[in-house]
Amino acid sequence: MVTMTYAEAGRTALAEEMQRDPTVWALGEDLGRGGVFGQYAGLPEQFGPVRISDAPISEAAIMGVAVGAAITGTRPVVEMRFADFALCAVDELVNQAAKARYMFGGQSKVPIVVREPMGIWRSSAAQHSQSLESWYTHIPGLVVICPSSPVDNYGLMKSAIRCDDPVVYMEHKNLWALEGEVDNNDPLPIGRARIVRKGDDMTVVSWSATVHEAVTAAETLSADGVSVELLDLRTLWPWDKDRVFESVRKTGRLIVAHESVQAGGFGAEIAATVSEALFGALKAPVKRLGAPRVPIAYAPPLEDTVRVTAAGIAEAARAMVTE
Amino acid sequence: MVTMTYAEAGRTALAEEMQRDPTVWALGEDLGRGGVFGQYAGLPEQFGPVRISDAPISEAAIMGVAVGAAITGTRPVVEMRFADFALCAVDELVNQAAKARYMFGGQSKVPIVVREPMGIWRSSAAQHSQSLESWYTHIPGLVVICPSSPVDNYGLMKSAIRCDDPVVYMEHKNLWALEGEVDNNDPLPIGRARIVRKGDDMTVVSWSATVHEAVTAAETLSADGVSVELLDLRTLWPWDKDRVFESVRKTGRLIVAHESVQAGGFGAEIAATVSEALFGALKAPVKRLGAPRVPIAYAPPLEDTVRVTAAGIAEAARAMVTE
Amino acid sequence: MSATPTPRNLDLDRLLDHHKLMWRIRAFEEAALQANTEKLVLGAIHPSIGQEAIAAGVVTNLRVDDILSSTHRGHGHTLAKGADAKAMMRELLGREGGTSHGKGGSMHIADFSVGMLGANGVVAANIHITAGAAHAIKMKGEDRIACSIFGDGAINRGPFLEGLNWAKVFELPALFVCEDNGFASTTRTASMTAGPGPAARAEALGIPALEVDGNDVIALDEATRDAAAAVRAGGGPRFIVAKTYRLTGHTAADPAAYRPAEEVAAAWRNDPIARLAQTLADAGIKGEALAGHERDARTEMEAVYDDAKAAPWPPLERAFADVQDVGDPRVDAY
Amino acid sequence: MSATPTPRNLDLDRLLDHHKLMWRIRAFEEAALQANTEKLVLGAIHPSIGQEAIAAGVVTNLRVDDILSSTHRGHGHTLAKGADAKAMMRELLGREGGTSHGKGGSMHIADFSVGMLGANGVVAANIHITAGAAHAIKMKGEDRIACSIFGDGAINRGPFLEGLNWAKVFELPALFVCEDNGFASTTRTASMTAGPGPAARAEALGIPALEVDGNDVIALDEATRDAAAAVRAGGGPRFIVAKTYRLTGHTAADPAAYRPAEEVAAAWRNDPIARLAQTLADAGIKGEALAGHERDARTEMEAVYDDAKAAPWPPLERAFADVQDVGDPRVDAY
Ligand SMILES: Cc1ncc(C[n+]2csc(CCOP(=O)(O)OP(=O)(O)O)c2C)c(N)n1
Ligand SMILES: Cc1ncc(C[n+]2csc(CCOP(=O)(O)OP(=O)(O)O)c2C)c(N)n1
Ligand SMILES: [Mg+2]
Ligand SMILES: [Mg+2]
Repeated sequence: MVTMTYAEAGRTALAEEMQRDPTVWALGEDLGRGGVFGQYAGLPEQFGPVRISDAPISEAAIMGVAVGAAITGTRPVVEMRFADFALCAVDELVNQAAKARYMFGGQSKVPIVVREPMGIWRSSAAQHSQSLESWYTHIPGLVVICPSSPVDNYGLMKSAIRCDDPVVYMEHKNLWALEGEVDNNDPLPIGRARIVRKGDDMTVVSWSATVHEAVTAAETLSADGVSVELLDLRTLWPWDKDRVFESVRKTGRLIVAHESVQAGGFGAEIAATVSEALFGALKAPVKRLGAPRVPIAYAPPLEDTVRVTAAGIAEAARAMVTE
Repeated sequence: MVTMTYAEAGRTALAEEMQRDPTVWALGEDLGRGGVFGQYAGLPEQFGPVRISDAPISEAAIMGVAVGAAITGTRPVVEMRFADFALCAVDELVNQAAKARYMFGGQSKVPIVVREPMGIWRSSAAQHSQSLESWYTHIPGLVVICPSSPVDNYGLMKSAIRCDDPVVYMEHKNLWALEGEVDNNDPLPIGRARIVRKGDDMTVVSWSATVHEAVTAAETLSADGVSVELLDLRTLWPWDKDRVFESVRKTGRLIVAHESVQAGGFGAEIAATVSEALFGALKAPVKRLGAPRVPIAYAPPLEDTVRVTAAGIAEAARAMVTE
Repeated sequence: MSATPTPRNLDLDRLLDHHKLMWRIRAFEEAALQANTEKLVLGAIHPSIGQEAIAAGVVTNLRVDDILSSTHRGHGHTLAKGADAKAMMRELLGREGGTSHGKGGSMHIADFSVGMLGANGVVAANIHITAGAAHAIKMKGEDRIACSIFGDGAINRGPFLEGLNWAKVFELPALFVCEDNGFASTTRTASMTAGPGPAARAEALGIPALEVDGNDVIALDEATRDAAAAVRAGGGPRFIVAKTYRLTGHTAADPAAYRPAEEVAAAWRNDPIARLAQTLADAGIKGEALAGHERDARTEMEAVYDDAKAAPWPPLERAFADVQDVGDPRVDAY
Repeated sequence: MSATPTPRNLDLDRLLDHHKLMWRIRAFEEAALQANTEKLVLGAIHPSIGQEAIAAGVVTNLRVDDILSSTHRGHGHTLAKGADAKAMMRELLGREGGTSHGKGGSMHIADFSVGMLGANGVVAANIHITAGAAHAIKMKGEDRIACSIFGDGAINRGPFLEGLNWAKVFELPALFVCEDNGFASTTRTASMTAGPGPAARAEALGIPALEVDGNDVIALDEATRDAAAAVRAGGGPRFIVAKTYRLTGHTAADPAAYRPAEEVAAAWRNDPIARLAQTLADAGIKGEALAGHERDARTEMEAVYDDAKAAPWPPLERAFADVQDVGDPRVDAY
């Protein structure tokens, strides 16, 4: 049982997996100096420049090289720096990494972990703030993970590295410094939601940084006598339908809250699936809380207007129970 | 009132808009010989190599150059050849075209039309068959259009070219040869669904090639006494909530059918929105029919197993009314 | 930068093998075109007819454990790497027993068992993949190399810069071969390519480059032998430009009306197989022996085609197989 | 390829203007760093301190109707193009009255009214945008040119190849300027860049290239004047590499611990402003006059900073404005 930050948790998991498996290596810009967010600090010294490899500013090459290196017997961990820059390497991820195994009839797997730090992070504006997790859920072949805590970042990073499929692994930039206890040394199962708190009146499903808003909302709500069951989805594909269904069967109400744009967001997939599967069991329509369909602005007050907040979640929850 | 093919309709609209506005031009690989699908046939002769411009195999440059040319006073029509290749130009479309107007506080608009021929087309396999329209609906700044008929391809192409926003314009490769009557010379409104047929028992919403499967299904169903109201969405963003809501209020039942992968597909957005907005009015859960989450295979029988067909739509419809 | 292939002492056995192989490639693709005409292949077929010398001259200098990646025009490269023609033809027809169980087809032809890591449907994408394979090879200290073959149209895409820069920065065991057939689909690449061309671009990235007559299998063989040896010896990446001509249309469906008939006729007079046959005849090889190669190749590929036609479709479950382990669509595809 | 800036007859008035401008840029960025320290700028600030000669020497050779696009490190270029320092500082602080109403910030600084079409948060992305602007200019037969300034890290991204190839294929009125400061964030670009470098890469794409001392504003001024004239005359694209050094960290938050102190100290001794001051002093300009430029610049930028601090936030409706006309989020954002 140790306390570490979200960034340390990812780093520790990577280091342990690199010790465990000599074919694991990481590549990305500035990794030799520990990475832009310090998520690789100490690893260059520990593993050397070959296994913690610098890269030119060539996102397409970083991703494409990882694909080639993965089908040639190594397990690359790809650092994209900002999820936004992964848009320079979409062919390599979607047309190559995600499809190679299938197109070639199973002759090879593509075990890569693509780290894409996501989300709004202190006035970074439209090109450094995006959350595009829903895109990857739509692509056959990809696994999508969005951890919200140190313990999950530790356990899921390990699972992602051991996974033989291409995994899009999205850490939230605003969580790097978040501290928490990491109480196990084992990989966590991919595709299993975490029950953050139990409740009876309604279910809230969230992931990544928004989970923390939902926690605050749930606390406020319980003070008002509204008992919320909060699920942290953790993995978007595959997602834990069983736990979500089980919870909604019990509460009859569901709010899905996420930072990304609501239109075409993954909340729609959850809402559509639950609305169909649990039609009869719903006491109220499934409610989605996501960002309006606008880019992220630079000025803090404008940035704040598009955030999904604890207050917004609590308000929607109250409206739902009093419907 | 003339009869033309889907390809001719797009070509005619482009030619007329180019005559109307000297700042309209098109760029893409092989356009000088009429384009790979003949969708530009005759235009090089009519407008010359400057306005119907060849391009190197450089999708990123084609898209990025269009952005620069658009903010410098021209209206480029970008040919991506296959929607799959647009994945080589995602930064240019999503980080640049879609965000420039906003990031720069409205100092410029980015009037480009990005043609992305989409969909399954005779054994083209995983890298030449994708339908990623839902991705673009998730990106603030983008307009998304998926015409299903010659008349719509004509009218919507005109509107797309006159639109000051970046428009992702997805023609379906399987419809190029489809003939139909084009009975107007005016642009069609973007964001308006087309009522393909009226009905009372259920609403079917579809777009692009799948609309034709839905038509067949509706005919079969009416023979069985199930009256289907079929809406061709035509525009995915903005989408015609009014018409869809109006129809579902009347029928109480909704099936959304599309060729693209169901998980994270735009059908989820429609299902989630309708399930929330019309909760009380629904007689049955909203049903989505999309592709399973697998890449498109090459062998025809495997390709066929992932298609959303008339038979599949009819079967789902029957199940829904007899629920 | 241009190789002078003469004087040279001919290794007749090797040249005869090249002649056999080139005929096998041509016969394979003629059968594939036949399959296209008979609508047994619905997807695009990109023949390499007229470019067989590159497959023979380049790929036969790779060992079976060396890695090769190719383009949409990859049948010849794949056969030359040692893939089974029967399995390849079944793949083109989308049948069970195909190299990829009929899931990839012509544009994604691959045989990992002989180090052929795939043709690619995205121009230039295989450059990154090859750099990555070479990166893994060097990292693991293996004694093999990775080779990427791509067209002259690919040199205008970002991966050409990013992949070659990567290979040189990390001094990888990578051999890059540009098949310069003068066209990118219907476009003359010269019209859309700035500057002196592929070799100059490679050299500006620090990679030694050589231009070779791509219809002269002997010149290619020698150039590749030397380049591959340098790469194998740890000398970092090398680059070869093979000048050739695409005798057919871009695809089986392309009449190539954008080329004057005289140009094509002249190119036929430079048919690499005929040129090699002439060299062999001049060296005293009997016309009968050479004709035998053609006959044998046609006989083989007719049988290969018949086998594919008779082969069953893949079982439908295959549509859901080999997607992913976690989140396997056979468990839940929706 | 290296420019020899001497002997030259100095245009003292012009040099004095450069000196003023370089001090305005430095004072602006020092104020911006101050704002960062005071947490009034939360987003990343990339100072160009030590690189001011490029802004002055290159951008002052552009006319107001010429087009410029820049990188994340674009304050100097934008000031040199004629943008209003007040509006720029308000933008950095995310205030109303900012060049982009506070919606873009430092990394997206832009002023279309003076032909500054934007800094860009994506390395090398502005190369395509500039090629496109030049394409439109040529298509419309306008008498102006487009200039793109980018860093040495940008030359390893695909757009460098694709954009320069495009500009040369279409013989566009485009001027490309590479600010070679030796670093890409914490990485020495030499360690991740293969081959002889930016100029050789441009020439391999058929674009005449010139290497200039980027801390010598006189050499830059002359080189750019000639290159811009050639581009203006319809001579097609030109390329300039300006060798310089980033005196600060990559961002305001970067202590740049990865560089030896001596290296930085040596670079300070090559401070382009001090060098120009020395030249002017040698030419007989009074130290008082030069000191006045610094004083005036600091006074101006302190006022500019005070103005920005006092400026209001943008009204919240702005978050929903200028997204799109069709599907306007002010009508329906969900
Ligand atoms: C990124 C991308 N853009 C466009 C295409 C469509 N396409 C397929 S082959 C081809 C021409 C390629 O020319 P070249 O690289 O010279 O190879 P060749 O066909 O001549 O062998 C094009 C444009 C593609 N497959 N991928
Ligand atoms: C495509 C992309 N990759 C990575 C980054 C992160 N990044 C911002 S600036 C920078 C270094 C750029 O170096 P250079 O081009 O030399 O410009 P300089 O910072 O030296 O002015 C990097 C890697 C980015 N903005 N865009
Ligand atoms: Mg070619
Ligand atoms: Mg730099």
